[in-house]
Amino acid sequence: MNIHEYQAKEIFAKYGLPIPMGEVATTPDRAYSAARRIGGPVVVKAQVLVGGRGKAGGVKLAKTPEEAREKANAILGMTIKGITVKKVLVAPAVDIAREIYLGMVIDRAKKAVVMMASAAGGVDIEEVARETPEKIVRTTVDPTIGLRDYQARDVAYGLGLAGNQVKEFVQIAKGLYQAFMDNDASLAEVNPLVVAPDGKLLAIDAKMNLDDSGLFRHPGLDDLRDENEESADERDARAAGLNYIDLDGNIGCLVNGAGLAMATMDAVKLFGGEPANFLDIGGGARADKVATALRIILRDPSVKAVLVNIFGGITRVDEVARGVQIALEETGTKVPFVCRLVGTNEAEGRKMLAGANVAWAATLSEAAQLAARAVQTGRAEG
Amino acid sequence: MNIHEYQAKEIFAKYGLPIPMGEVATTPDRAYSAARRIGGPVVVKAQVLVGGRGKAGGVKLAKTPEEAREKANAILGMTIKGITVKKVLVAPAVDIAREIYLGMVIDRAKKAVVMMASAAGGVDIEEVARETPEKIVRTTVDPTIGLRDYQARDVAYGLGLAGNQVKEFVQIAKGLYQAFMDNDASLAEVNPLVVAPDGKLLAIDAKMNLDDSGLFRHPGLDDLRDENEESADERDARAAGLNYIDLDGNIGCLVNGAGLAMATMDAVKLFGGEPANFLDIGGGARADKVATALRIILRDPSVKAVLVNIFGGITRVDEVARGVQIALEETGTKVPFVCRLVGTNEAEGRKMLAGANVAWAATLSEAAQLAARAVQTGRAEG
Amino acid sequence: MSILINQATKVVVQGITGREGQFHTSQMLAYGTQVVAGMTPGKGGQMVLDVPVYNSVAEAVKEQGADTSLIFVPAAGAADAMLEAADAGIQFVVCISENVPTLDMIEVTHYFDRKGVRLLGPNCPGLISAGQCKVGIIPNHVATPGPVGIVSRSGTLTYEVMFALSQRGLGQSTAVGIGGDPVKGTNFIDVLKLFNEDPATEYIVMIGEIGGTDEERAAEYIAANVKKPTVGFIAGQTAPPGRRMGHAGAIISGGEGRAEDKIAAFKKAGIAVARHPDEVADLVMKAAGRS
Amino acid sequence: MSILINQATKVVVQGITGREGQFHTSQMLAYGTQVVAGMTPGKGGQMVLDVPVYNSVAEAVKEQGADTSLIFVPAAGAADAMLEAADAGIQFVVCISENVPTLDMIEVTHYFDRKGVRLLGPNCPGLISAGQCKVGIIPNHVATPGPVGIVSRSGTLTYEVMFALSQRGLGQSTAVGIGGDPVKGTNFIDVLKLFNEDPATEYIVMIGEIGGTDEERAAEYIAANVKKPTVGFIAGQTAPPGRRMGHAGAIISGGEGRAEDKIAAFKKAGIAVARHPDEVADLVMKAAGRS
Repeated sequence: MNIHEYQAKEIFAKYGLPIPMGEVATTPDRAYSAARRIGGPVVVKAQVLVGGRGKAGGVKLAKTPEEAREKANAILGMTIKGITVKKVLVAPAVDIAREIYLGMVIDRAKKAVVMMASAAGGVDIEEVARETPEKIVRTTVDPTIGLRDYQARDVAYGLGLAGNQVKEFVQIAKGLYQAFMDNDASLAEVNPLVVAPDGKLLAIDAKMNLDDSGLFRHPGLDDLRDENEESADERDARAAGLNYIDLDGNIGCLVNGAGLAMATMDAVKLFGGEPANFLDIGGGARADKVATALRIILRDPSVKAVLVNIFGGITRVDEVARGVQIALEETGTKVPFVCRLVGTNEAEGRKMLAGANVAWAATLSEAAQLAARAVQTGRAEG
Repeated sequence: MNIHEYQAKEIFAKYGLPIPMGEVATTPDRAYSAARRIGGPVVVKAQVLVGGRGKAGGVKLAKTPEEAREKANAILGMTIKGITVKKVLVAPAVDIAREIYLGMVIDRAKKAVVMMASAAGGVDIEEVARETPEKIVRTTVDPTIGLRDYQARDVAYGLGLAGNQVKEFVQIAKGLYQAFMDNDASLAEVNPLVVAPDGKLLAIDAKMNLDDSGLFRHPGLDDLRDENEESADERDARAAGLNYIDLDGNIGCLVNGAGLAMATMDAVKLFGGEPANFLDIGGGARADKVATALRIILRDPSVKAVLVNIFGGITRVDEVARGVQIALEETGTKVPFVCRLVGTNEAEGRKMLAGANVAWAATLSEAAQLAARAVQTGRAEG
Repeated sequence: MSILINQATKVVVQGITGREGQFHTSQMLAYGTQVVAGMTPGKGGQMVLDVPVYNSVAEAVKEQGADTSLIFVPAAGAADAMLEAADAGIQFVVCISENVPTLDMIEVTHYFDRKGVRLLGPNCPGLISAGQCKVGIIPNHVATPGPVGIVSRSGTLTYEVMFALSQRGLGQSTAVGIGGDPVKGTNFIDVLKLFNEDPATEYIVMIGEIGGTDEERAAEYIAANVKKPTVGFIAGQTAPPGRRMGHAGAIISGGEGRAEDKIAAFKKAGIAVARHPDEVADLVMKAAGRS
Repeated sequence: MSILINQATKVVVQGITGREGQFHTSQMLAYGTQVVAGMTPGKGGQMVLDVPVYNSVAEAVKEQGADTSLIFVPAAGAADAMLEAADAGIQFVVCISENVPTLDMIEVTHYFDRKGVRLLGPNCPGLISAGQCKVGIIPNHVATPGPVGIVSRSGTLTYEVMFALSQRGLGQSTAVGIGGDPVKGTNFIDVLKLFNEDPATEYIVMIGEIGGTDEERAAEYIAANVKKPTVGFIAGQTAPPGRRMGHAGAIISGGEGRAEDKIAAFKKAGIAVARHPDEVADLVMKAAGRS
């Protein structure tokens, strides 16, 4: 789960990071009064959970409260990578002598948290990694002893910091690490961490992604979820315990297992179709969950065919078939269905759908081909 | 540093331990009103930092508030192992079906925290260890992963707990462990942890010792120190950064280094004297610290001789000699001094005290003998 | 022959009294696996499918000589269950539980490394040494004994490939599902090493997916060390970046983890790359000179 | 010969720019110890007594080949300093700092064990291989080369005994102060093993004190393994129970750690027990057939 800049800033501030705190505004007038309260020049920043908002015009400097209102007016309601901006953060503008990148991530190979920093801050770390990897300083955190002062110091020296800045950096790095650990984060980032003209360090942007699997032990964090950033379909699917992601194609996919679901999408594409979604019903799904999943798929008017691909292990084919049956009956849909159902209770499942208007496939590749054809013909054949 | 039962209970309660909370009273009337507020029978318990208060009559059951006043009146002001009782805890009396011991300690050999529990609770764990060691269940905590549920469960089964009691015990054990870790404890103990007639677990006593070396990172805990439990000399010595312990003898000892200070006391005793104190001035002590130490020693009217034993390394003999000189001049004491000063700047130190009325010894055993004789003769000779 | 488990393997099932634990225990028993004990705190003394249940893994080890553990416990208790197994002297732990927090897995995997205990998973289907032993949830009917070693990040996709292989008469030595989480006990390379040394494994199938760079490192390992013909497949070629595709580990982020990079790494290492699951079986057939 | 340190030992002093660090560096240099580097964060580039100072231990290792570290930093930073040294590739760390929290030492000692790095201390005077090398704060003048290995929980008491031995013409191979804290890196047995194997050590002196049961275990070890004549001393025979006698570890509590039990254990193990420090030297003389 990703959270907004202003939310991440509130968390980081609790861990002692030096953050010039701003205010969130949902209307230009509120941006105006926030800027008045802050005093001096401010930055108006779109709060959206996608990258590249700066390039998209979602971050603007405003010298006066009036200007803050204008900029907020321009930013609120704009669309960045498909997401409508509903909130802006109005934050004090800060003079910048130097920009640093500081981030904590999970290193899968080392099975550890890694702290990454770069003297080239303010730009995308991926870009730095690609173009000037020597500018990135890393240190791996031993989980048994946590991030230690000496590690943070070494990184600070590696960034060319000196004197009191080293001490400030150590405090910031340790605070960020603790914020990461205490909140089950998968990413915690300050980019840029700026050196102000007076030499002090300030965190003027903040990003935090949370490990969905860890949310259960942080009940408060779940409230930070911005449901506006999900599609209605994704929200409903999540509520039903389904792994669902909206895509732009026209073949709805219902699959058990994440890997098989991806392979199904890939096969659809390979054989000329376009997947309309990723959908993993998980293991051992019952009929009602399957029916819910199909209702969500069929809500999308661009869906011209549905491919049900089940390799039954824990998941029982007859349960899936019953879910398909329920969905077909309830929705009365005319969209053609292609079913590929093998495994546990396969015979019972097939029997259950014997009368239904579905095409049958023996293999995934066959199913993908039939689905692509069904989009063309509007009929389920096979 | 040891803290009182009521203080330990306040800490443990924060960690979720099921503690029937009482009130502290410093007068019989307050004990009466505390008992009224609590309602029902109460226990009136002396709050002193020494063991064996129960046997000494410092713990009494009171069925009514009036009785609580009476018992408090009896307990307040009584002396237990030399300590005057100034506070009592008035706590709800609890019906007991079973008593369990639960404690966390440092295991020096394993370099780890060890959880100890015993089905024979309510009595001294040392006694259990001596007489029925098979009744003690232990589990060592791996510091890299902390106390885990399965360890606490195994201990619970080992105590013969079952069903929901196991779950309660796991929560209590983990809470106690966390209290231990978060507060730099050296001991955290619930004795007894009782099983009430309804089967629920309740912690009705609490004990906690804190690691003095960890206090710097828990500024709040230092406020829990009960200065009434130290002698005035010990309090002043602590303030001066001296390791000082009052004893019953008549030869005051001033030594550098804890081991040498103990060996000096031992030698005094071996050669017929009685040490009046343990005093380690630490490494590299300056003259003023030495003078302060001697002032504290000389305050004790039972001191009939002073033995200064310095093996100078970081500690400079001339600084010590200067401290002795200052103390002799300031106090104008008639108590005979025996000095044994060797090591760094020894010659300068001897010169400094050349005119003073002190006896010189070459070795510790000689010094101890001279001191013992000085007590007898009232003069420093050697 | 096989890797990791065989007829001698003695399994304790942690969480045996739950619905999943009980069902899969019955499946494993049906497959011939020696499930010697179950463990559920507070249920000690019960029997489940004639298997004795204990309150702790330590008891299961002591009383029944269990050497391998299979874990079906909810995510919140999974880390504790894994650590208990390692602490009790179990040598191989297979964790099926999904949604285990990544920070828990960092702690657990480091502990296992220190103890020298092997962990498979979490969020994995376990493994099967065809015809000998199954520890996990791979459907019994998809496996047939033979020369193909399979290692995969995905469950159902593995079944799919095993099924396709079996239908073509290509049996498996051992099929290992390493799981879809970003931080896990056993990685591709760990299994590849074992297959490389296993005389019963003649061909290797490696099924990866988007996210991380495990496949890239595995490809390098294969190029340097493995002579056995290897067929690869990568799921998620059509996945959009920045979205977690079901598995916690299946996400393209920070320009890392793209299917195209993994496929290129496979090709560079001389691994035959299938475009869809059925083709995996076709390519193994080809490598075996049977197509 | 000697144990742990010798002429080849290359020392980095952590906290060299402090008053204590600087003073003892001068003493070590005077003794002939190769102090190759100092380390104080933020002071990198300076020179102290002609010794180059670095910002990190890693740099000191890289630039000067330091293999041993000596730590003089305040208690609050001591754990970090020890871990930094171990992490930087130092093989032997001597920590003089006192008042290090016990829970820090639990974390640190476990980390050292995992890394295979030896730690002496904290709250110890360090060690001296007479005539060869000193790492710590033992006064230079008390040591003379010879056949007696000394291991002790106390600083000044060790100097006292070394002085008495030297005065009687009995030199020392190595004198090791293990420190007075309850949880520490090196215990009696660790040093006894080294002395037992060191051909230059003919006699062993072990100086214990009240608190814990280290002396009891050491006595058992000696009874089972050590043939070299051993003399013991226990400080604190007159200490009252329940009071911490200066050293954090010197406390009789829970019926454990009494001097009388330790003395009895020594006697049972055939260790000659001295009644006061001077007598230690007398008893070694006797063992050497020189009294």
